[in-house]
Amino acid sequence: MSRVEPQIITKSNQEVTREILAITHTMGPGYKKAVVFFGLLLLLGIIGFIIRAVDAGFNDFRPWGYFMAGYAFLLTTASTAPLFSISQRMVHSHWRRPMARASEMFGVVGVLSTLMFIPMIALLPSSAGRRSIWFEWPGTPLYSDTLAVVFLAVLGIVLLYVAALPDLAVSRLHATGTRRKILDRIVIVNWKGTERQWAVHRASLRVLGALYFLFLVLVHTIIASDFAEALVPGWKDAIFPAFHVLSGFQSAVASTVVALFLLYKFGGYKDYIAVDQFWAASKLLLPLCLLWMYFWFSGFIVYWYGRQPVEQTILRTFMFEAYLVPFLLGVMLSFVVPFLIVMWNFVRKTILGPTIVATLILFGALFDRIRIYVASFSIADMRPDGLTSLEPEALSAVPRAVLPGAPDVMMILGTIGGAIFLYLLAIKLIPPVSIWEIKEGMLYRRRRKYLKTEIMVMGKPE
Amino acid sequence: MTTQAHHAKWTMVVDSDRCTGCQACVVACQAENNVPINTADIYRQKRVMEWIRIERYWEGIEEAEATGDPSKVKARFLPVLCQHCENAPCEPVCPVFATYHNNEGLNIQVYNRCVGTRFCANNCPYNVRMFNFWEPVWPESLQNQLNPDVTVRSRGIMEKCTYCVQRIRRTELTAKKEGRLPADGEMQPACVQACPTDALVFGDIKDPESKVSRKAANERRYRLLEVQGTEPNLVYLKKVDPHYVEREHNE
Amino acid sequence: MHEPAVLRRHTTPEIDRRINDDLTSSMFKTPSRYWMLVGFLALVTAMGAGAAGYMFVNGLGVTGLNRPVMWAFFITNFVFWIGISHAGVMLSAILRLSQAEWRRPATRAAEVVTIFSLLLALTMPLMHMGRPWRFLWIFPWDFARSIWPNVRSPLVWDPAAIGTYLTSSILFVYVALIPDLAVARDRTKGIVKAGYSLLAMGWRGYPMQWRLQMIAGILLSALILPVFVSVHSIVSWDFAVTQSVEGFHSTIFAPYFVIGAVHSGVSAVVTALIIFRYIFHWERYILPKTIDNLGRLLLVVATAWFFFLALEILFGLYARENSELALRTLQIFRWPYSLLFLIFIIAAYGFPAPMWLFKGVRRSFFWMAITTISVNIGMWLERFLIIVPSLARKQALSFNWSTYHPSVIEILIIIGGFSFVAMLVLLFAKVFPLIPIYDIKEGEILKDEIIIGKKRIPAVMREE
Amino acid sequence: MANKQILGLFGDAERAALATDRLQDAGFDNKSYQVLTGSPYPEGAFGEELPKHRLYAWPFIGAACGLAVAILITAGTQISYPVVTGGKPILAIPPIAIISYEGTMLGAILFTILGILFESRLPRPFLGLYDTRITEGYIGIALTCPEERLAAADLAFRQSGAEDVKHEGQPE
Repeated sequence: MSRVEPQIITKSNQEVTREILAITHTMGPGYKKAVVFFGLLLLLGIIGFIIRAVDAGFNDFRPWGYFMAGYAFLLTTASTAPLFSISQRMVHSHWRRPMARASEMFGVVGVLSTLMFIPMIALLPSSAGRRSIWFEWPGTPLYSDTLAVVFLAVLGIVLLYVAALPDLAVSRLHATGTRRKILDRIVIVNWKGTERQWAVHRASLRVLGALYFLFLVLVHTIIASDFAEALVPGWKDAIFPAFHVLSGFQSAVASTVVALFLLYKFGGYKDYIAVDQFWAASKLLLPLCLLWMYFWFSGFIVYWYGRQPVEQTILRTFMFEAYLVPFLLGVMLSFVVPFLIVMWNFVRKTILGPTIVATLILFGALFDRIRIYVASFSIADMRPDGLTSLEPEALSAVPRAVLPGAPDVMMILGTIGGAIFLYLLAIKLIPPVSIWEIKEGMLYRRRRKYLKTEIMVMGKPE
Repeated sequence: MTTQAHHAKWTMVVDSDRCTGCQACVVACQAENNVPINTADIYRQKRVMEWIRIERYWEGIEEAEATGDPSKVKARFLPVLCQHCENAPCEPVCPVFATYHNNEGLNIQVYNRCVGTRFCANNCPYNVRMFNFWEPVWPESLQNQLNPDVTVRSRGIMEKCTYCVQRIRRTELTAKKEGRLPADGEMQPACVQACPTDALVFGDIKDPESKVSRKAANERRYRLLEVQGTEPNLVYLKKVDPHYVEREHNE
Repeated sequence: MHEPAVLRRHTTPEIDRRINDDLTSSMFKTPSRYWMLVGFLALVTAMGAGAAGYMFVNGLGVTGLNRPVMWAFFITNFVFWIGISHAGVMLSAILRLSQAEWRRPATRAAEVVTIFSLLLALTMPLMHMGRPWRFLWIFPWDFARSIWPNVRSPLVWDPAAIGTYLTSSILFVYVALIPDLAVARDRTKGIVKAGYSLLAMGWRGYPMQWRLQMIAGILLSALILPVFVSVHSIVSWDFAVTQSVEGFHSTIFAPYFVIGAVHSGVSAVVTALIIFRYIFHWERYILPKTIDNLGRLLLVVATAWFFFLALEILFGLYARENSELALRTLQIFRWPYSLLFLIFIIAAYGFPAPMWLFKGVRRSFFWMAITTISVNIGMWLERFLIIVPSLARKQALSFNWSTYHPSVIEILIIIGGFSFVAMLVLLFAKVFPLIPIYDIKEGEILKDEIIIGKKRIPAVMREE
Repeated sequence: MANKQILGLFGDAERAALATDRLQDAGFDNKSYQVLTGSPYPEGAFGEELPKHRLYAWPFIGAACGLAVAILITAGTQISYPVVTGGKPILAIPPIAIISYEGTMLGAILFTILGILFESRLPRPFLGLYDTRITEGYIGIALTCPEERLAAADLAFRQSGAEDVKHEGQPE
């Protein structure tokens, strides 16, 4: 086995700062082309949205299944991505340093997902007469969900801001022109880097991280239950929200890896990103793939074993009849293929291998979300008029699969394009590789001679 | 002869409108199938062994309390025995195949094979599987009444209604000896035989002319806990409420 | 302050000898309180065994089981001990894989707790069976008559999973024990030495052997973790596939049981470590830092577990079926289950989790012992409250609803089980080192310091 | 000329490392001796070169065997004993999957253990030249060489500060 030496940056602190800021502050032609391309995709999505809105209106949620799937995909990937840096910071891992910012940067996509949630407010029916986790509380799930979604987005941006504050303060001093103006406006704290400031910074990152974690789990739970489970009569499945969260974790690592690869390959941060990050992240992807299968199977075996008609209908709808194709694609791309690739250490120890796996996982997540949300949205509201009594206990028949129309495809593409567009804009304002974390990491690594060999020594501050 | 190829599908119909709750079926079953004696102690331990039991429910208690008229309270009787489900939940959970489904629609219990995990009892929604917590004993006076056609079960194993499979086999053999098919109604489990009001009817549902087929086609038909999807081979007929029309008018 | 190129002290024979002395003291210098404890435990175990024998002779009638509460104390205890057994190997595997330095003193104790609690857990289904002398029928052994077990039954998955887990955790412990057996071999004489020599299999300790030992730790950890997850999932499916019992038939059971097992198991390991520290005077090895880290881990695990508990109850009530409502009413509001439920919630989460937020608690051996014991009281009740009320309110046919009172026999057997495990673990400590000696020595070798500014920061050497 | 063993015991790691240098200077290659330690040292600390091992192949072989056996048992017993239970198919896949999973893991783990023992050449019936002080923190260098070169090895050991040098056949 060949060893990967932990990456050591031999540059001085000033060099690191200068270099990273220089890359952040210049916009190459490739970058501009990408911005225009993904901006156009976003535009395409908006057009698709308008077509659908004119065509179908907002009275019935059924035509909006693919739009919802797009939203859920954003929630699963972009909104969950910051968890990666939160959790790794919590366990003080050193390898996370160059990729922490790449994952927090996804916080800006919160803007898009909040915007996408606005039509949902009109679409989502109240919980009266519905079996849901709200037990027909007045005002639910509308206000509760909106509040949670908006709060999460705000929290994501605040987290990014706080985490990037030391870098932004440095960046401001080096910036010129419009960037300088913007930075002057947003860097409201007089950051000097005193010991006290650093202590507050560390503590607030910890608190914000824990809050974000808790809220993210909450939002996953209520979105999964209100926009999927509650819409399908007879679908009583306690593991589904947990599965939703778990596939979110998987996609969070995957989207961070993909973003990191793009930064490495096209962003110019080759000196700061090494195979370490990909190797370690793929070690996380391996158990996450297994857990994906485990959570799915745990739900499946319980439904499969009994012969209750309610459960058999759910299985046939979501997995084995109506939505068989997206289901199989989801299983293949979220578990089978990634697992078979990432189980080999020599693949994990490359940059390309983990990236390919991560890309597959993102596609798998997309198909999985389409399967779940399109299927759930395709079922008509079966509550009796007047909402005085409960909806029926079970789905009477397996619904037909809803295939995407042109506006649906446009909306999905627009969602993905829009997310990348926002991300691209953000990386020119905020350094996508965290300067302070890299510098901090440089402090803790030493190479020492030990008897007849050389060895890596890593500081483990309490 | 054609007896080999023919597989009956044994079914019972329970007409709850006719049931008076007299418990004759319970006693008949007890005697026929060597079910241990239920003493007061056993009742207190909640380990009653009854292959068929009459579940008694009270109806109209709220109404009686509201009006102060105790005559509004009605006793409702529901005879419950093994439903011989097509998709019996008890069967797949048995680790040793001590219970399985045969091609006549019967849910078979193999006493010799049973190891007593009681998983089947958990997974039976109707609670009709009995466990021998104690070694069964009969008083001296009853020892000679035990049915020689039925095994006496030892402690530590499950048992339950068999639709009197010993009688089914005996009837089949008699008919085969005489070179004919068993006639409808020729085969009767003990409970059916003992029922004074004909509330229980037993027969082959595959035979469209049989009494059981005709009764099962009744519009009052329902099956117990249908939402479980167990597909029981036992059909209930709803109670006809004589006060139903009257109440409708009053409201 | 200038940092020299080499800044570390090597271990010396003095350090190693001290480590050997300390860690083999449980084997060669047994304190009298040890024997008092073992004697007491043996007495209690014998009592439990007597009760089990009485039940074996007279049948399950001597328990409080009834219809429909066909499963109760034994199965509760089975799930509980399977849960405890999960911490052990899981803890040591995860900590090995994540190369956490503070794992070193804790791993073997955790694994040993695993093995013995698994052994006890295995006896529980036997106690529970109506005809335990026929348990072999669950395995495919009857070639002569070609009668096979029913692989569709979760009760066949169980022995497959538990058998795999037990076999692999015993081997896992054994492989990691070989270098320490060599220490025991080198410190003993005569017939005892012969025994240890046999077990140590001629270990010499050359680089390739050490290297393989290190790889074995990682590789086996990686292989055992998936087994560990599957075992408790399969145990949970004993319940979850039961479509007729609403309280069991929940899709979340597998991960919920697993995380619950980790919760109670890690707590049990913490309790055990604190007790060992007291009995064998391991103040130098089981440090406040060790249990502090375990406390942090517990806080995360407990909160995750609480999330699953909330999901389980929320989505149980979700459909608002009458029988489900009746079950939850019994479980939460009806005497005596209401009291048990209250104790359960407080003991398993309400009391310990907020306590663990404080560093002072996490670093206090006394409080950690109290909180972790509390967790296990709560987690035992959790299993009881899942099993008994669910069966007592099975389905809507309310004529059969029942309740359950344990008999003295059952209680004695349960108590006997607890002391059986404790006794076995203590006896293990008499024969084998309970703290991995070579692992502690390796920790000493890899320990280093770096200097940043004016501060000395502990550091470790990293091989990979 | 028969090969003989010699064992040098060192009180600290530096001297042991020095001794390996001296041995190499004296013309012993690093395959002729083994450094015996009571705890694992970082790889290459004594300039040793570890031989290749195939441990990583073992779990895969074991997994394949375990999977095959498990599928054979589960599928085989179901087919050869076609009893209907609960309306489930005779050849039910999910139970096969569960048991095969356990079988696979069991096979993999058993083979890994066998692999570890095999690759570390355990069990070893005779301990050979050894000293109990090794587990007490001393570092031993066990050298196998032709009898006439023993003196050179002994010298190298003693020059590097060995606490003790043991020869094969020498009384305890």
